[in-house]
Amino acid sequence: MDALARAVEAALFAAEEPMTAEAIAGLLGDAAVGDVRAALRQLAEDYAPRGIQLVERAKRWHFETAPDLAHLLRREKEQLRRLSRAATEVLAIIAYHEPVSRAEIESIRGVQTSGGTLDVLMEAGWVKIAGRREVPGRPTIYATTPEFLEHFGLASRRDLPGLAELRATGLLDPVEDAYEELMGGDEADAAQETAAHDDPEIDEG
Amino acid sequence: MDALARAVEAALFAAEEPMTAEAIAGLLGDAAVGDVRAALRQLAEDYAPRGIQLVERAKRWHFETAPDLAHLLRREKEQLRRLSRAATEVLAIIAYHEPVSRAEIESIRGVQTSGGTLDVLMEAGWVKIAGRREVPGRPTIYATTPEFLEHFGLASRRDLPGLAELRATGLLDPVEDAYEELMGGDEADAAQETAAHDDPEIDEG
Amino acid sequence: MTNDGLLFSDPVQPGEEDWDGIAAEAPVDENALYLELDGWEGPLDLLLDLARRQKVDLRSISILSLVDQYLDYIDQAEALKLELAADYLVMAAWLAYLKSAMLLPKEEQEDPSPEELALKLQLRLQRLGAMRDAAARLMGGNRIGRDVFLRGAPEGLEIERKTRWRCDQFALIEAYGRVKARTAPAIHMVRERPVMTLESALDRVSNMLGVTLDWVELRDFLPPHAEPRLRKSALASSFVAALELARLGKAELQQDDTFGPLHLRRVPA
Repeated sequence: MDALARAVEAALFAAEEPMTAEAIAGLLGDAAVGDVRAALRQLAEDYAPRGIQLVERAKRWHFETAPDLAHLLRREKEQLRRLSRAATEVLAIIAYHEPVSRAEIESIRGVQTSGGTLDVLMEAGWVKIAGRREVPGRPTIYATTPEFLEHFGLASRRDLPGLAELRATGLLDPVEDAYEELMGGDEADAAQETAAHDDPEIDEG
Repeated sequence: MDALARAVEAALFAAEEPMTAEAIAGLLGDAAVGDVRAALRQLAEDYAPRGIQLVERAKRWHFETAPDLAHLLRREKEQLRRLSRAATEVLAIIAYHEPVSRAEIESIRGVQTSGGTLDVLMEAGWVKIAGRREVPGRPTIYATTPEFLEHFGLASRRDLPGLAELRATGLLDPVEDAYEELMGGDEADAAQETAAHDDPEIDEG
Repeated sequence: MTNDGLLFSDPVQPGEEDWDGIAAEAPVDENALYLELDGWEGPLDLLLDLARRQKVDLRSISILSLVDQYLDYIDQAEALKLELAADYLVMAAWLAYLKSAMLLPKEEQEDPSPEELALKLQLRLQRLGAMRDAAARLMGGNRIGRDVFLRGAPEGLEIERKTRWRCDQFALIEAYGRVKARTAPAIHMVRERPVMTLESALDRVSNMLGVTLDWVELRDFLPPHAEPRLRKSALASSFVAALELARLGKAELQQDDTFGPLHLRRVPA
């Protein structure tokens, strides 16, 4: 086993937080980021069959136990705080539509969202304020964080379950847009528009 | 890799404390202690060449990073920080008045000086303890170091500008002279006021 | 996909199992129904739930029967005297309007057409439904602390931070100047100004009192053409002189009202 892989392995094992390849290279001093990346990929492969896995989430790497062993390791004290239904829905809307304003969340849910719901998600570290939308009123917009991807076991936003399908069926487009498309009738055009509309969001992942 | 070894590996990874083979067997439910021990030995062997080691200490097992990598995981990071205003003042007083006790520094600054401030200056290597003053209480006295002169580009303490020079550069300008100007313009109608009303105003002049 | 198709295809009867299904779970128990109502995140959520009970794809639900189910539900809740949040009632009113509009002959329909409103409602339900499913799938992922676990006792990467302090010569000297300026004893220069001393005021006032027995206003004792600052000083001194003369029993003082003119006159010896 080569020296760099050993060092990368030890560093991630000892780390209290997930680390990017750059951070690992920085820690190890004179290591090239490209070499660190290669070592990470090799390690992830080495560990794949084991009880411990090396995973990448939002470009940050960490070790975790293999999901199929959950039943052996799950313990009473480790029960997660249950998210309310409102909070899970708001979280999903932010994840699939980000960046998104509170008004947009509310228009999808058809109900006012209490500030407390967003606070819970921000306190959990899964949602952050991502600036303001440059429209009248400059509403605050929200997006998910790397911790969100980590917690839910997603390598990137692209891995959100069903994202591609939701995009393809236009279910992430606002009602008004979807209505126009339906009325427009030209399905090919509509599909293209959807793609164009979605592009910037894809890149953010 | 066999299922028990995977489970043992994951359990020890997630554990917050080293575990005995018995404790691991207990956690994993129906595993025989002998099998767990065999798995532990096998795992320790697997990990031997890696950056992570599985070790037994006083019959309890845990993972740790390989000892030869310790130097990589403990690094010194130098951080450049600006000296606080208070610390700069204390340093200046020591430089101009050395050797000087803390009480003297405080009387010159006109405010209390926290011990932390002197610690910072000593940590920076610019100030040292220069003995004790032979007065009641034998207070510690402080002086600057050669590193101080070096850092501030001074050949000797005599290079510090004198009070006369400070005054010439305006660095010693006292409170504004605006007061005089305020007093200059006396309203004519003041005299028309009654004596009783004027009385307190007169005393202020 | 045509409008009509969307709206009126498969008009599923508000099937017994669908609607009565809920009611059957809590036929008379007000609390149970109330709790059920409480479980919805607003009227759109209730609508979505009702739509799902039609057991067809959301794209082919019958809006008309959905409206009926919703209105039935609200009626029942009202019959049980449950307090309904206003937004449920607003939705009920809007749906009742939508239903009546949909039942009108096409030529009498207003703009926006009921088909448009119904389609948009359906699109909203689809979007909410999609997010609800997405949330469920998201929660079903391998979550840290539930399905996968991080290292229980990481050694941590020790980074010994060593601080190197920064300060320059100017900052040092400026700081000393600041200290000196702050703590230097404040010296107040008082400019020389014309004053009338108490002694001269005493002389002046007693001399002037000597010439008359009438009340004289204090102001008339002041030097007539003095500059304002001397006048102010003279006023003060003369006032104190007047008090002194009164104390010695050589004059008496009178002031008719507060801040009014102060008069004095000689007390005959």
